[in-house]
Amino acid sequence: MIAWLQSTLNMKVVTGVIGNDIHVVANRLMDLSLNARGYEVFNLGVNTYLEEFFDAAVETGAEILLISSLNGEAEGWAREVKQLRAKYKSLDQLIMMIGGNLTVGSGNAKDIVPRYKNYGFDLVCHQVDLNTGLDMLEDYIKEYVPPQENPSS
Amino acid sequence: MIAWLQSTLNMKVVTGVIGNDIHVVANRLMDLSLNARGYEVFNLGVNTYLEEFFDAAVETGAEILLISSLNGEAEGWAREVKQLRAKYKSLDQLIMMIGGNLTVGSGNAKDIVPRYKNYGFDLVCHQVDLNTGLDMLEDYIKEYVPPQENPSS
Amino acid sequence: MSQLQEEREIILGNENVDSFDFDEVREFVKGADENLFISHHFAKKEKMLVQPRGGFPTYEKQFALYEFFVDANVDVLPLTIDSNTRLNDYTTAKKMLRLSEANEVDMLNGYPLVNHGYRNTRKMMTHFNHPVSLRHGTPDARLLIEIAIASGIFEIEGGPITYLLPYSKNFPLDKAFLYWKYVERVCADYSTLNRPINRESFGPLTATLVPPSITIVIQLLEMLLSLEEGVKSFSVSFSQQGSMVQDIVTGTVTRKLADHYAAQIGCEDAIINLVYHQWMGAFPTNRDSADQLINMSTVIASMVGADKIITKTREEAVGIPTKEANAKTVANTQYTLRILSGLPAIVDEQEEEILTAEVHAIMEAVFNDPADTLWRKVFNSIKNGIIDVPFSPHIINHNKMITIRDAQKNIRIIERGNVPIPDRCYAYEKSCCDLNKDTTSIVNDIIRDIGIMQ
Amino acid sequence: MSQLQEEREIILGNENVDSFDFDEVREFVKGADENLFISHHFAKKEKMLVQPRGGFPTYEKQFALYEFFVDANVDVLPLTIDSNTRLNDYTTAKKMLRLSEANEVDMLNGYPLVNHGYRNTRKMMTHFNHPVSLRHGTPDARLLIEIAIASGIFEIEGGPITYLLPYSKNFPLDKAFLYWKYVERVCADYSTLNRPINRESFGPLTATLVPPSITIVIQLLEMLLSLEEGVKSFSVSFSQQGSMVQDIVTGTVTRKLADHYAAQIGCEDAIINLVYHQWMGAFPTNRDSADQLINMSTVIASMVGADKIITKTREEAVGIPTKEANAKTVANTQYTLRILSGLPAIVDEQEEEILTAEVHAIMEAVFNDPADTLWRKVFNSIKNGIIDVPFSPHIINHNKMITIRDAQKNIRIIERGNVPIPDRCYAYEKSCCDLNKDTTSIVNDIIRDIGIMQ
Repeated sequence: MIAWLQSTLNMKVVTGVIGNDIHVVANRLMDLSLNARGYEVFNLGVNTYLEEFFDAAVETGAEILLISSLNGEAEGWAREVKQLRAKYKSLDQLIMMIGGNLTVGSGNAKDIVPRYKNYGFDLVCHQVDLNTGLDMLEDYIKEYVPPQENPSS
Repeated sequence: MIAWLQSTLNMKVVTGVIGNDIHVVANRLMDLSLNARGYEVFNLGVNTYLEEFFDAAVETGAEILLISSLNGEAEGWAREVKQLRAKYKSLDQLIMMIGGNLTVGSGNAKDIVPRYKNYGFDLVCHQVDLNTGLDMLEDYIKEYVPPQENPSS
Repeated sequence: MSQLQEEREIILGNENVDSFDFDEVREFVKGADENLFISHHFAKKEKMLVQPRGGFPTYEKQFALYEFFVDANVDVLPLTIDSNTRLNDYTTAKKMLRLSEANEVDMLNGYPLVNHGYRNTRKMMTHFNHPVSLRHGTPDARLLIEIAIASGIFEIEGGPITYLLPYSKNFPLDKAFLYWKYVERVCADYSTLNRPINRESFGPLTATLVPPSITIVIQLLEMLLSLEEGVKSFSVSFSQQGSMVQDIVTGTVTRKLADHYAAQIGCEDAIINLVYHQWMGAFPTNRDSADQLINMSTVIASMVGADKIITKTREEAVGIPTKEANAKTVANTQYTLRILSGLPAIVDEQEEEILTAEVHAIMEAVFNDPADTLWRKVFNSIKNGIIDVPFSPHIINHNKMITIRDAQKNIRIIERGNVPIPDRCYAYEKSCCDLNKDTTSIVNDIIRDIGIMQ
Repeated sequence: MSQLQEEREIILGNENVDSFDFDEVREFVKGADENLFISHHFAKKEKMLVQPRGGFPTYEKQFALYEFFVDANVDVLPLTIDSNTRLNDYTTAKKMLRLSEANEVDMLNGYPLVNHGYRNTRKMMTHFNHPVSLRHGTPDARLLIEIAIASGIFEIEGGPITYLLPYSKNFPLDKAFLYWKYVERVCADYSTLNRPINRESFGPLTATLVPPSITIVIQLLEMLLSLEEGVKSFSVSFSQQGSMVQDIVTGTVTRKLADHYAAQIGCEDAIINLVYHQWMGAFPTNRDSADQLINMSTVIASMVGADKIITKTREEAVGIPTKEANAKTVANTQYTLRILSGLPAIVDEQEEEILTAEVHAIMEAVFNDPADTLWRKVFNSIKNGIIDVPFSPHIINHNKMITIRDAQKNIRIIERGNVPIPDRCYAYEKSCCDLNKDTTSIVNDIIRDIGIMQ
């Protein structure tokens, strides 16, 4: 890696583009940016299914799952997040983020962000600049207090 | 003159573009072609009045007067041809030719040619290719019998 | 019966093919008019050939498109195949074709050639009597190209690398090599009957910051894989890269090295032509700007000295272009080629030398792979990142190479990954760029570099 | 009071001028915003400046045209003057202006600047705060340029040769030299107050098969006549000739020799810029083809490295272009200049050497004329055919030079007339052409050579 690809953090992140979406450019830039910020990146590439994301998070022990969606069809998949995540007990402390173009046609962030938070995402970036989004992630991590292990869960 | 500018004839021709017409390209090509065919050319250039043509024909003793008109306004001038020519006694044997675009808008040669012959032109070329027109002139010259001097005229 | 012929009979026994008559097809190819062969038009070398893009589901619409093209004075007609056929899903293609025919709404993004069959399609091809180029993007094109050649389509675009790495996430690359070996052999076989069938590689790849060294290496390798099997007419290609001088140098080096490597395997007799694609990256949405870009591409193609140009339309950013827009581009491109004159000879010795050294180094690394056949060497080289295509979605691709544009918009390698770019070339490439930036700026630069034409 | 000032007061005492306030005008020029001066924009050298054409009779229409241009991101605004003003017929211009204002029909083919006056016109110029270029074609522009500069128009196009030989049959050339001497002096005088006023020669001439040697000689002579009088900022220009390489060579030689001859008269401090006109010859009537031609011109201008480009519109062949078409060309040209990158450095040593030798030979012949001043030497040289402009309608022009295009569409001299083209250059020019043809073919070739872009 060349000199400018350095950073301070050292967390594991699983990333990829969800669904039938071949937007490889955004995916590569995400990979590049995450690496540059010092994350250990597991990039599943384009055209990835929700199950694959969770499988990879479990397998790698990632702290962060960062899903990109660009063709606007994420809502179809996002509804299943809570249900699926519940199957993976080890993922209680996983930070879940989604970004890109999160709706078909024009929608505004005010409506979209709460809806996705309700689906189970901690961070939601609708049409937010890549670097701004990753700054938001860093801020979130700094203030993040992992949920206590709760024997009743 | 370079090699290809040679020919067999040796007649004098006065040429030019009539009226408020600045079509210099056609005029230069006419000059070039007439020279190449061996005529002695007196080119009055663009923007020439009918009187200037007749003056030049008298002054040079030209056998041929070849008027170009390209902006379609020739009819305005052509009507005066007979009347003006009558003033110049020495021009009885002058071959008079007109060529170019002889009418404003679209007109067809069938109507235009007889009209201009009636104005006093011996040869009339409406939208005829330059070289075709000059071939017509050569044919005409070959068969031309000058009018006999008529003491009653 | 040869092994190839056995395989062909199995392939053509597909339930979607209506009794393939081998003997009749051979007779047809043998007697086909020379004008159907693009190799014949290349041989005449009268002018750069102009080829638009385009495919519609129904016979009638494709026919109407061709009428427009011929009116616009097209040189080469395109036949673009629908995406179901590309995935060998002929059943869905058939259903969508029927729906398209019944409803006057296009349910497919191209012409489902297998479903139309060669008997019908040949009528169209012989009617227009123009060379036709098959554009598909199919990893397993075995059935498709049999039907194409039987229809009178004598140019086949694609290749195991160029049709896979830009389009697929996980189609097995080794299978693709074997399927394309079949294609090469069939093309070579038919080439003995009349003028040669032309094969064309797809140089644009991902059309996103691919450096010329990678483009050329892949062109050369697909060319060698094709010539190895007996193909005698091959087109190498690339798309407008964003810098005029880089395009010109790429053209020069591609031609030189294509001849060099063809000779190395004893195929000096093969005819290699150069094809230039008008800008394949993100297009301006403003149609007037798109027209400027297209015209500029044509001018650069002339300076490159391409043998064929493949055109875009002013509607590129908007969706599938209308036949009117498509025909207009053809007429415009022909006009530009006709009036553009007095092209200077342009040589940039330093850039040529650097690029040539890079290509040789990568080619050598590929040849040094211990595998026993060329296709396995190439396969291994992609797998281990000796060949790395920026922005390929395929899982086998390394994605370790990073490229940006310098101030002149030349594409430069700032991170070579496993690609054996010689040290001095690598130092040169990096010296052309301002690398004293943080990553955020570099990522922003890449985003800007992708959108330079917008 | 100086002799010049006396003459100025007489000129400005014209009945059509409403009390010219010399002191107020000097104060205005002294305090004028730097953005009004094209010389300031040239000095910044950020990009090639884009200047369209256009002039309407009424203030309102001219203002609306400028709004369109500014929206399209214009760099330099044009002010084209009507033909009555060009002939100093201010009375007719006034009548036609009133009719245009009353009837909403344009009775003039440009802006009658003298009738509008500088007090009104200056409001428009300072409102838009863009540099404005005065395009007129007037042999006697003394009054016109006084009003122009007083209005805030700080670039004056034209010259005694370039505004006369292409347009007039019999306006006396010696008078034109004296009238332009006045123009140069007034420009030089105002140039001492703020940024320099820029003078620009009109290189296209008849735009019909003028060989580059004649174009360059006339550019250099008008430049020298201007610098002699104290002008400090001058633009030499030429229009697209039909061959890319001839345009590039013409640009290179023009720049080199402009600096050379400026230095010879001790004017190294003058800033010389190069202006390129998009194709000025016969345009295609098909608007799409016209767009292609315009874009190609822009690409060539970039390769020439021009400092400014003057644009045409897709409606060129049809008539006076609409403001929409005009603004569209500006936007298109700006887009092309923005995306065109990686221009190669192109040198054609042989062509440069030949052209340079031709220009030096003609310049030397002009300087060797026995007359006492430069303008009289130039006048005599035109009169005796040392300078001969193909297709000039003027009676003083010799019309003995004949030019045709070679296979690359370079303009070549096949009959030099009295122009002192050195023998070896003349032999080279003729060797480029096929002269084994009869005259009919040559005349047909010339006709075709004039219509190459159609």
